[in-house]
Amino acid sequence: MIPSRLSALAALVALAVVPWVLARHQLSLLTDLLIAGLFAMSLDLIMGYTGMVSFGHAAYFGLGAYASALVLLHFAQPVPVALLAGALLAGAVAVPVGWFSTRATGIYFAMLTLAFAQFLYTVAYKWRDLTGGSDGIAGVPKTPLFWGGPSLASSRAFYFLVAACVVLSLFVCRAVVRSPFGRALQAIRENERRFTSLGRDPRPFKLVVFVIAAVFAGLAGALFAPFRGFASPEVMFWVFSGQGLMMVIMGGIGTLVGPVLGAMLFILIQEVLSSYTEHWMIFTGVVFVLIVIFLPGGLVGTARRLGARG
Amino acid sequence: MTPLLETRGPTPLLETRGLGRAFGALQAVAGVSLAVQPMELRAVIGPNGAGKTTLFHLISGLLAPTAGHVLFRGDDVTALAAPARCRRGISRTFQITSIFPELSVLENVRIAVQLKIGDNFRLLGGRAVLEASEQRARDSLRLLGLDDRADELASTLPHGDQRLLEIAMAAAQEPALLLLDEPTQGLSPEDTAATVAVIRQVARERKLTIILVEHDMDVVFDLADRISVLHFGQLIAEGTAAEIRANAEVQKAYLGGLD
Amino acid sequence: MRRRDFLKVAGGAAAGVSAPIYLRTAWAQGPIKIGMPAALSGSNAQYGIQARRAAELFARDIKAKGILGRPVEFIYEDTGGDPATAVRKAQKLVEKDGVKFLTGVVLSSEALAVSAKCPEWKVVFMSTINGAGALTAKAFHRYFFRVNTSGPMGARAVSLYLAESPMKRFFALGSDYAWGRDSVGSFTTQITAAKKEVVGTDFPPVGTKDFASYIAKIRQSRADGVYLALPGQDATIYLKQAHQFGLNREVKPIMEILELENMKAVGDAMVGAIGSSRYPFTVDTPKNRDFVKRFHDLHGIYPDMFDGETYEGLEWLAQVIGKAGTDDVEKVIDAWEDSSYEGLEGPFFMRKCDHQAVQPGFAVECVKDPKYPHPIPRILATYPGEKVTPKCRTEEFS
Amino acid sequence: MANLLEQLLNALALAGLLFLVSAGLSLVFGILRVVNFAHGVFYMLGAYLGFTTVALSGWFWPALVVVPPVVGVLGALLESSTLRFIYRRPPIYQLLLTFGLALILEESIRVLYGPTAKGVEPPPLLQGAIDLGGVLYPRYRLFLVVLGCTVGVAVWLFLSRTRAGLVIRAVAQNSEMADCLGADVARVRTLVFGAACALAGLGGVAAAPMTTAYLGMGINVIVDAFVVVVIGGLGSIGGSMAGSLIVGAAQTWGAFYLPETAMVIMYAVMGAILVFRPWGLFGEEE
Repeated sequence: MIPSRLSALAALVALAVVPWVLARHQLSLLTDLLIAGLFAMSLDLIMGYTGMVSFGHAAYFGLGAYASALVLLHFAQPVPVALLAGALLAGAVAVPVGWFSTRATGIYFAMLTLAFAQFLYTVAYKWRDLTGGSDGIAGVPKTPLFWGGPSLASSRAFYFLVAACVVLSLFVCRAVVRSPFGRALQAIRENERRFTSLGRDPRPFKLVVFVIAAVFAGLAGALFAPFRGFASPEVMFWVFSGQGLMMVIMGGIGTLVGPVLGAMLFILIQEVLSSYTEHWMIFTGVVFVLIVIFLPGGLVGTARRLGARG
Repeated sequence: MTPLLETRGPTPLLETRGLGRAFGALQAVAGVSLAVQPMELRAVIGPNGAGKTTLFHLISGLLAPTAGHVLFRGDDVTALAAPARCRRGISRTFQITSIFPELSVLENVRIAVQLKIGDNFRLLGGRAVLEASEQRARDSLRLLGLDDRADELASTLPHGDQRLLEIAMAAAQEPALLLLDEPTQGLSPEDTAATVAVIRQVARERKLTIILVEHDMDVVFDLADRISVLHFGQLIAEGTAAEIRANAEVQKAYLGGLD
Repeated sequence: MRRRDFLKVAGGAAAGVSAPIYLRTAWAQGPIKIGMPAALSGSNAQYGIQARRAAELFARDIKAKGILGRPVEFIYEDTGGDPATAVRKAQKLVEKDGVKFLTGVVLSSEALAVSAKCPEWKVVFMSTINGAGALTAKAFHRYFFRVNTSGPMGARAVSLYLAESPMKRFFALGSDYAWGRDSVGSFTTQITAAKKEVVGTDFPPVGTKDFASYIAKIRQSRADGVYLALPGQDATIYLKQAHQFGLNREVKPIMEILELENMKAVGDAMVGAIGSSRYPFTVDTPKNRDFVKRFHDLHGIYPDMFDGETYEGLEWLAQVIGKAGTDDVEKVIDAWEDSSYEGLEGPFFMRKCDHQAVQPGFAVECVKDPKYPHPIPRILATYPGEKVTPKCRTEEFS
Repeated sequence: MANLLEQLLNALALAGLLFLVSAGLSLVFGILRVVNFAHGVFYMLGAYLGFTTVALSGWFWPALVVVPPVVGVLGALLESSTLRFIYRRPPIYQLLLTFGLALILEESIRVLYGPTAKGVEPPPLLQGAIDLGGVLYPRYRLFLVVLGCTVGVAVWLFLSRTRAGLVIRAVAQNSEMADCLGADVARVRTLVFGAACALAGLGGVAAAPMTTAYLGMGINVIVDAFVVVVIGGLGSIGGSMAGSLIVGAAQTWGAFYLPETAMVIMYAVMGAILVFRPWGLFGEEE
């Protein structure tokens, strides 16, 4: 327990000082990694803790991004308002989708979430007046933290906003998975039939966690839009959902912090390799396959197992 | 729950009336009427495929019947799904061990308690719920003799202990009625004897009513107050151990049913 | 080192041993860096690769003299055709590599996202590929320049040609995304203005692999020609299938852009298709003949549209930096506005009002020529820049 | 009338192609309990190898015979060198492993063949269109209809009339049956995986003259194939047939009658079916 507290503290300190250590582009990259990490972490709530594999999680990231982009562009509200809008829209849409999708389990659940996500993608793609269609919405501004408050335009300021959101989300998610509710989720993951026979219908639990995961994915998307300055349908595409699953597995399923690291690793591999070869996907694929075969717990799971041993 | 009925004499804790379940053309359970009194230990026996597990599914609510009714404490619970029946006081174990393999032994039992006592949608905090349920879980583990393995992963327990763990989960829910589906299946003779002792102790200490499906006749005759015999989905006999032993039809069914 | 074609002026490593000392001092100033966040993987990779091919040739050509006596360094980054990655890569090029000029962006969604960031970064974004009309209209800003023919300009060239053809009825088939819909929109406006009829319109999704339903509709519409705004792979599949249905003989394919890429993949089934070309490599000017030869010597193939357009952009940019006498972004922009350039296929002029390069437009036909291993574009008509360029900051024509 | 005939043939030709891909996907799920994301890449590989065979031999027909076994062997090799080690893990690991394999294979094909699509000419016998009572219809598409039906019947005969087929069906219907196969499980898995890849390869060869061989065709088709098998019910060959027909019809008729819905019609159909039958038309509750 103590080493993990220590490493958490070290990570916090590191997050706080890196803006003065890293070069500007590295700080932007780190901001990007943290946003992707938040997305992967939210996916871990349903995938790692409840055993529900969603193939449509990108849709909620995308909803958050669009809501945030529209709020910032058309109403010029402070960034936190956009974040709230993004998270709420994602959560609200997840309610009906989750209600239908949780009727099925396993691969059928995955396909239902995929179907709904593709539907949402198509709406974003086709509703050109609102979303700009395939071109998306560009020129999303970084408004201040609140009116008259500190500007978020600098990469350092925005980094701190993102880091704060990610750390806070991580704490909230940790509290959720350790709460009576979170414990119930893990029991559902382990044995849904047993869970039912112990006196509760698993569906409401699944629905609630599905919505919570969507809210955090929406928050990640809502941070993405002002950070990158745009929202486009690509962020809702199923390929991004699939990448999210890869991030979770690489980092360590069911560890929350693992998927954040997994997302970082995933993007860093791409970032570094794609400067040297356009065939970087081969290497990403190989690294991923090796991790799946040889490190079943992902980075964090493996590290913990080694730590427990030695 | 329904004190009105008690004035008319002893209400059975569980009653089934003409209970039946068909899978397509196959009548797995047909017209079964049972009455189990409070504190009774009832065994249900029958050859393979007699419909015992299906009967359990019908009583616990995992399957909906195609005919008949289930009454619990005099109330008709036929329309209730499994979770609701569990909350009313029917807990069960499964023929094929059904636990939460990658959770600790303690957590397996604790979850059983938590799901029974509620407040399951507490998303943050909930320390009180966790502590209260943990206390009850530890009691149950102690009762079943598993307290020294509380922190191990359930999947790492030997088979016999996993069977016990399942009983611990059900018992921790402090049900009125406990359904045990072949609790000694696959156990060595020593483990079987120990399990029989534990079941008897649980029944006594927790004042439980138990229905037991069992293949091992020694266990059945040792434990059961009364025995019901199923054959091809129908109830062909009911009575005490001695009565069942003497029943010609039962003997025929068993001789004909087994190879 | 594949990605970083470090080109050093006369004193560079390759030529270097015997180079006089005074030329080496030129290094001290450091290279002029051009960043290319291009789609080199993914389904639009062929366009990013075209841009890179052009840059490779340009790098070789300018090696001898450099720009302002400084070496030119190209830095290629793969975006995979994803706008989020494109912005990240562009930001890396700007913040880490100190690039002042970005080009080679492939998709219009990528271009719009990257372009929106350029005023903040204070770098020039030179489009040599992106067709979206909005880039020089609604989304226009001082740091954006478009050297290439835009989508509306291509549609304009085709429409001008069709206005004089005997064909009267047209079906319009555009891919269901911004470029496809915009192209069909401007085609419809202009063909209607020419007193001809668009008898049907459809928007198949990007990545459609079976066009049979659309082919049936086009046949039933009894159109004389079908206007196609389909991206490379979709166009290839459509043309193949229409050929198998025997439709190409009945309804003439009219392509928004007629690319070599399609001609190579479709082969003889494409002969007879007409359309606009942003740069047909068969254009007969001395400068182009020389370019095609140099290109073929280097890459062993004939240049496609974006090979030509990107080369022109780079050459023009070098010329403008030379004119400005500095690579300072603001001064380069000032020097570029209202400047002229002799392109491969004719005169170019950079309008100050929306930074759209005014340049000739072409209507071409796909023909067979025994001299080439694949069908080639034959020029049917050439239109002067004024006729094919829209009114300033609009997508409309006078 | 002629229009209806054409619509029907269009749906059938597409369904034929989809069946060749989805049958293997469904079979692999039935036997191995693996959702094989790399399946589409084997289809793509089939198309490219078909191109190579045609280019080398100058003939189309040999490609139909030569390519599927080659793709099948490659698939079997991949199964026995990667998937074999992780069957005990939760299904998501196998799915994502095949996702990684798909990335590697797809990019390898790009390295070998470059980004430009490769056109494949149909054999002379199947070039051009024939007049079917007022409908000018491509001979090659008629061939696809015939091929789809032939393979469908062949697979069905194999599964219902041969011993090996019966074993496979038994395992597909009841995963616990796999244990009854004893030591042969590993071999059965490898063979089934290889056979499924060979079917996908056959689909790729057959698709090449219609769509050309192009990068992205694997990803493009795998999503369709997933929808097909999910609609039909995972593990059910009859379900794959039904699913192929439904998706083929939805895509071609949707594009014709409801063109604005072309992007989602397939998902809408799948969603509607799953909402009412969460385990697909012919699937069984897990």
